[in-house]
Amino acid sequence: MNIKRDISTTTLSSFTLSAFFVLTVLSILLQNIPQKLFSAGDSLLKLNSDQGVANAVTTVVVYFRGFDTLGEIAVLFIASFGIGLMLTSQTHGDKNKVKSNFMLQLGARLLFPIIILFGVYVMTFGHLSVGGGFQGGVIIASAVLLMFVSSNHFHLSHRVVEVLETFAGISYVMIGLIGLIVVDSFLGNFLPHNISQLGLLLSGGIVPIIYIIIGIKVGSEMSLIVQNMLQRSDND
Amino acid sequence: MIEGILEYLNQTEVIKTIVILGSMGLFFVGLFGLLSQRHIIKVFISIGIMEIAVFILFIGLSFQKGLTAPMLGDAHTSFVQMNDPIPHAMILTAIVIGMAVLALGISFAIEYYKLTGKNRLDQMNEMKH
Amino acid sequence: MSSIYFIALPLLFGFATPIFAKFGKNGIAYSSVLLQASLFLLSIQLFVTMDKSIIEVIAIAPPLGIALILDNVSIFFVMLFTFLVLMGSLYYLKLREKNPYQNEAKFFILINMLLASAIGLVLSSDIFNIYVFFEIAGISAYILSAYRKTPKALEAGLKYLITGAIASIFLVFAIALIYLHLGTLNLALISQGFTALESDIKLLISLFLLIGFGLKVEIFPLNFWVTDIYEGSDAFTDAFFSAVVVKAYLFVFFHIVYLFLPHKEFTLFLLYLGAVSMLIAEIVALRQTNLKRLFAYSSLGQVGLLFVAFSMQEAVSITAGLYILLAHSLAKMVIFLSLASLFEKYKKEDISLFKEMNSPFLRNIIIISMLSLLGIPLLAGFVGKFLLLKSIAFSGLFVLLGLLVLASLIESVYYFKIIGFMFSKEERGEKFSLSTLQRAVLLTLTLGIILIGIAPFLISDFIATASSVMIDVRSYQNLLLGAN
Amino acid sequence: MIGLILLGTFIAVIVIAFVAITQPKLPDAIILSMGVGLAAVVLFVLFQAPDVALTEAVIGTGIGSLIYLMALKHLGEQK
Repeated sequence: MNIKRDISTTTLSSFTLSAFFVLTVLSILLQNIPQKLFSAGDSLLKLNSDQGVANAVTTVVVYFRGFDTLGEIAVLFIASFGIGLMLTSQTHGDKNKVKSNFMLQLGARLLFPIIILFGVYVMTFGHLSVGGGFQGGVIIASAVLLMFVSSNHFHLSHRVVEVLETFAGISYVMIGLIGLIVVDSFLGNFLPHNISQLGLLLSGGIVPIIYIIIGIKVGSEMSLIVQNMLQRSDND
Repeated sequence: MIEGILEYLNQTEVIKTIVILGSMGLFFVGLFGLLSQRHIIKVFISIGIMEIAVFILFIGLSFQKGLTAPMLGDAHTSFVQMNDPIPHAMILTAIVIGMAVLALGISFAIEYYKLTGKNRLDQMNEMKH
Repeated sequence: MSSIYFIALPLLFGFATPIFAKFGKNGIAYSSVLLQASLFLLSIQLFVTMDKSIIEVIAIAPPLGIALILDNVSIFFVMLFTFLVLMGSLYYLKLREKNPYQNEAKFFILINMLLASAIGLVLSSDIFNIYVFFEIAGISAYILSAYRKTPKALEAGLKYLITGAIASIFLVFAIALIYLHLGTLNLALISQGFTALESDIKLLISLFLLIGFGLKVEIFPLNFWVTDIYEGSDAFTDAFFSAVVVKAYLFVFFHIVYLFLPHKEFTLFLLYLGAVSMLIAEIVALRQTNLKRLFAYSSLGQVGLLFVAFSMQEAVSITAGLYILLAHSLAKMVIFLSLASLFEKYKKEDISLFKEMNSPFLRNIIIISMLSLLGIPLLAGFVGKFLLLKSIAFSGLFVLLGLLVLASLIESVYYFKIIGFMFSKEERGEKFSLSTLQRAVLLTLTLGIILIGIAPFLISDFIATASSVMIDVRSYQNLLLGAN
Repeated sequence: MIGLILLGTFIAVIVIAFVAITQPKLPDAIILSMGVGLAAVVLFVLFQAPDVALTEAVIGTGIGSLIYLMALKHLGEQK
């Protein structure tokens, strides 16, 4: 009885507090519904025409606001190795693992290349249609996850992942620095790009290249996160 | 009658009102969870819900009825009459960052639980004197 | 030369660690120190050659794109941060030999990321970009505080991460509202359009910004979690938190306040918030026995003082604020670095450590730093505190003056308690001496404190220019918008 | 039509989120929080933001729930 009363006071007080806060915010927001105004985004849409990229979000993410994306990659990188730091396990035995059945293994093996292919597609066509490096990279990582779940012996080669990750990270910054030298702005688009090439796989100058690099980076980071999370579970 | 309601709901102002009400409702649920729940997974779920609420609010309010997604397609060959791409790019970034922080937090929590056997925020008192 | 190197090179270093790791553990350590030293030299060179503000365009010109602005005040912070991080890294070179962290290679990545993000916060002129650097700094700090993987460290990291996640939600909310109502992310354009907004929305945005940044700049009442973080983390990490990270957040916060919200009511609110924050922190610090917790409270007190200085919004008080900030960064760096060595040696973190301590060198420099924090004449802390009290007295805010003097008196009580412990006539252990490199680092920092205290005129021109640039919103706008 | 769909989705997402938060059973709470993410994906599609929708689906809902499930395996039930 006592415990029940305690729970209800916590719940009640937090309910009141959050309701008060949200209602205040709500009333202010409802009185000031933002009207459509000419924003930076509209100017960027206009600029988009001479980039040779069909997906305007991609141009904004990779080129116009590419510096944010570099920071985002850095966040992901730090998080990935932080997780590695936390969850590195000393032993590597898979004693407690339940053996997955044959159908699951077969299905996973069949699906694995298809998912990888889809991931690569999403990654490379990011400048022409929906998707891009982040989404494609994560899709590839999900294929890796599938293999981890289904197969007992699947293990990512740490070395390969590390090489990919390092290569992607270095080349991202390097492309930025080349831009600094060639067109005098960090991450500047120094490759030929214009609207006439639109639709070609290599239209848009550095945009698709950077997005593929992002895809490699995100894919390897996410695979490492998945591996760290799952390996931890194998060992206790 | 039904058509009238539908038409009423389709007005731009009404859509924006719905977006504000809905996303702030979601924000309220997240905040309530954050304040009332103590299990570490619940806390992270609450934070995730609050984040999603803010994302929905931003995307929803920057959305204009009748404009298309900001990309060229079969029917659109020039960058006009499109939604603002900057909020999309920002939220894309914010989603990835939010996930990275969440994954890191969970890994801290797992390691902490392994060492101390505590999985609730109110039990965390290693430093109380 | 370009200011982008301060951000790009540490990031490049971080991404390229596996290559440096080929040269063994020392490879990473020495290349990291080399990088930081060259960044420090670069900042000196930029400072010497800089005759006007440098604007560095990334991808496309502002207001549409992101630009880094290196003016007189940001070069001050860039130099300070690169110097402190270099000193910390040099100190760590020897510290790690006695206490090898599990994966020390990663430690240097984190420190470099922290440096890149602190500089990014200071230089960036785009509010969403500031959010991204806010997150990089945050996430590296979470990992740094949980680095040792002891229960205390993990708890500190977890608490830090949860408060940081909440702070970033509110920051995104504020940025979203700003973009929805003004249609831009550029600081200059926002600052031009902000006054025309409805007052309700202004209130909401400033509330969210205050919650978002307040959780990070350790201001009352959003600082309940800070001392736990400081106690749980390593003393060496605390040096970076107290001297670098908080300072970067503070600068950004006040930069944004000057640009968007220069209303008297709001800044008066911040002013008293700072004073109350300082008073409470100093009172609570009296009862502390854990050294890390005690100095954490002292940091909170100094942040309160800085809040007061920056909220006055006058060139004189901002000059005072920059002096206090400089003195505090140097002193806290010295104190936490020496504590890191002392904890290592004596295996205890209690205040009675100072009774056992037998190292005249460490004793003297800790005393100098504490006296400087207290504001004793001829030390760096005095200059700032004196200028601040003078400018408060001129403004006629005598209640505030009384609060600050009271807080300083309380502060002196526990500092003299520590000094008393140091000179107590108890049995002392064997003599403890540091390595030459560590001595040199601590001595450099302490000499900095003394030099600024004796001869503040050496840097007074520079700091006065920096403070006038910091408050000059109009020229910031012209600089940023005139570039296209 | 969009107004009605929006209204329905918002009501659904709030209800799902509330049940997820107050749910005493953690596995159910995690599955329901996935539901919140999926509803958010629907909203993003309605708001003509396909990129955000794809990212939220893949990262927020996909990897996010995987992480929660891993955490559940290690952290154990609510006491």
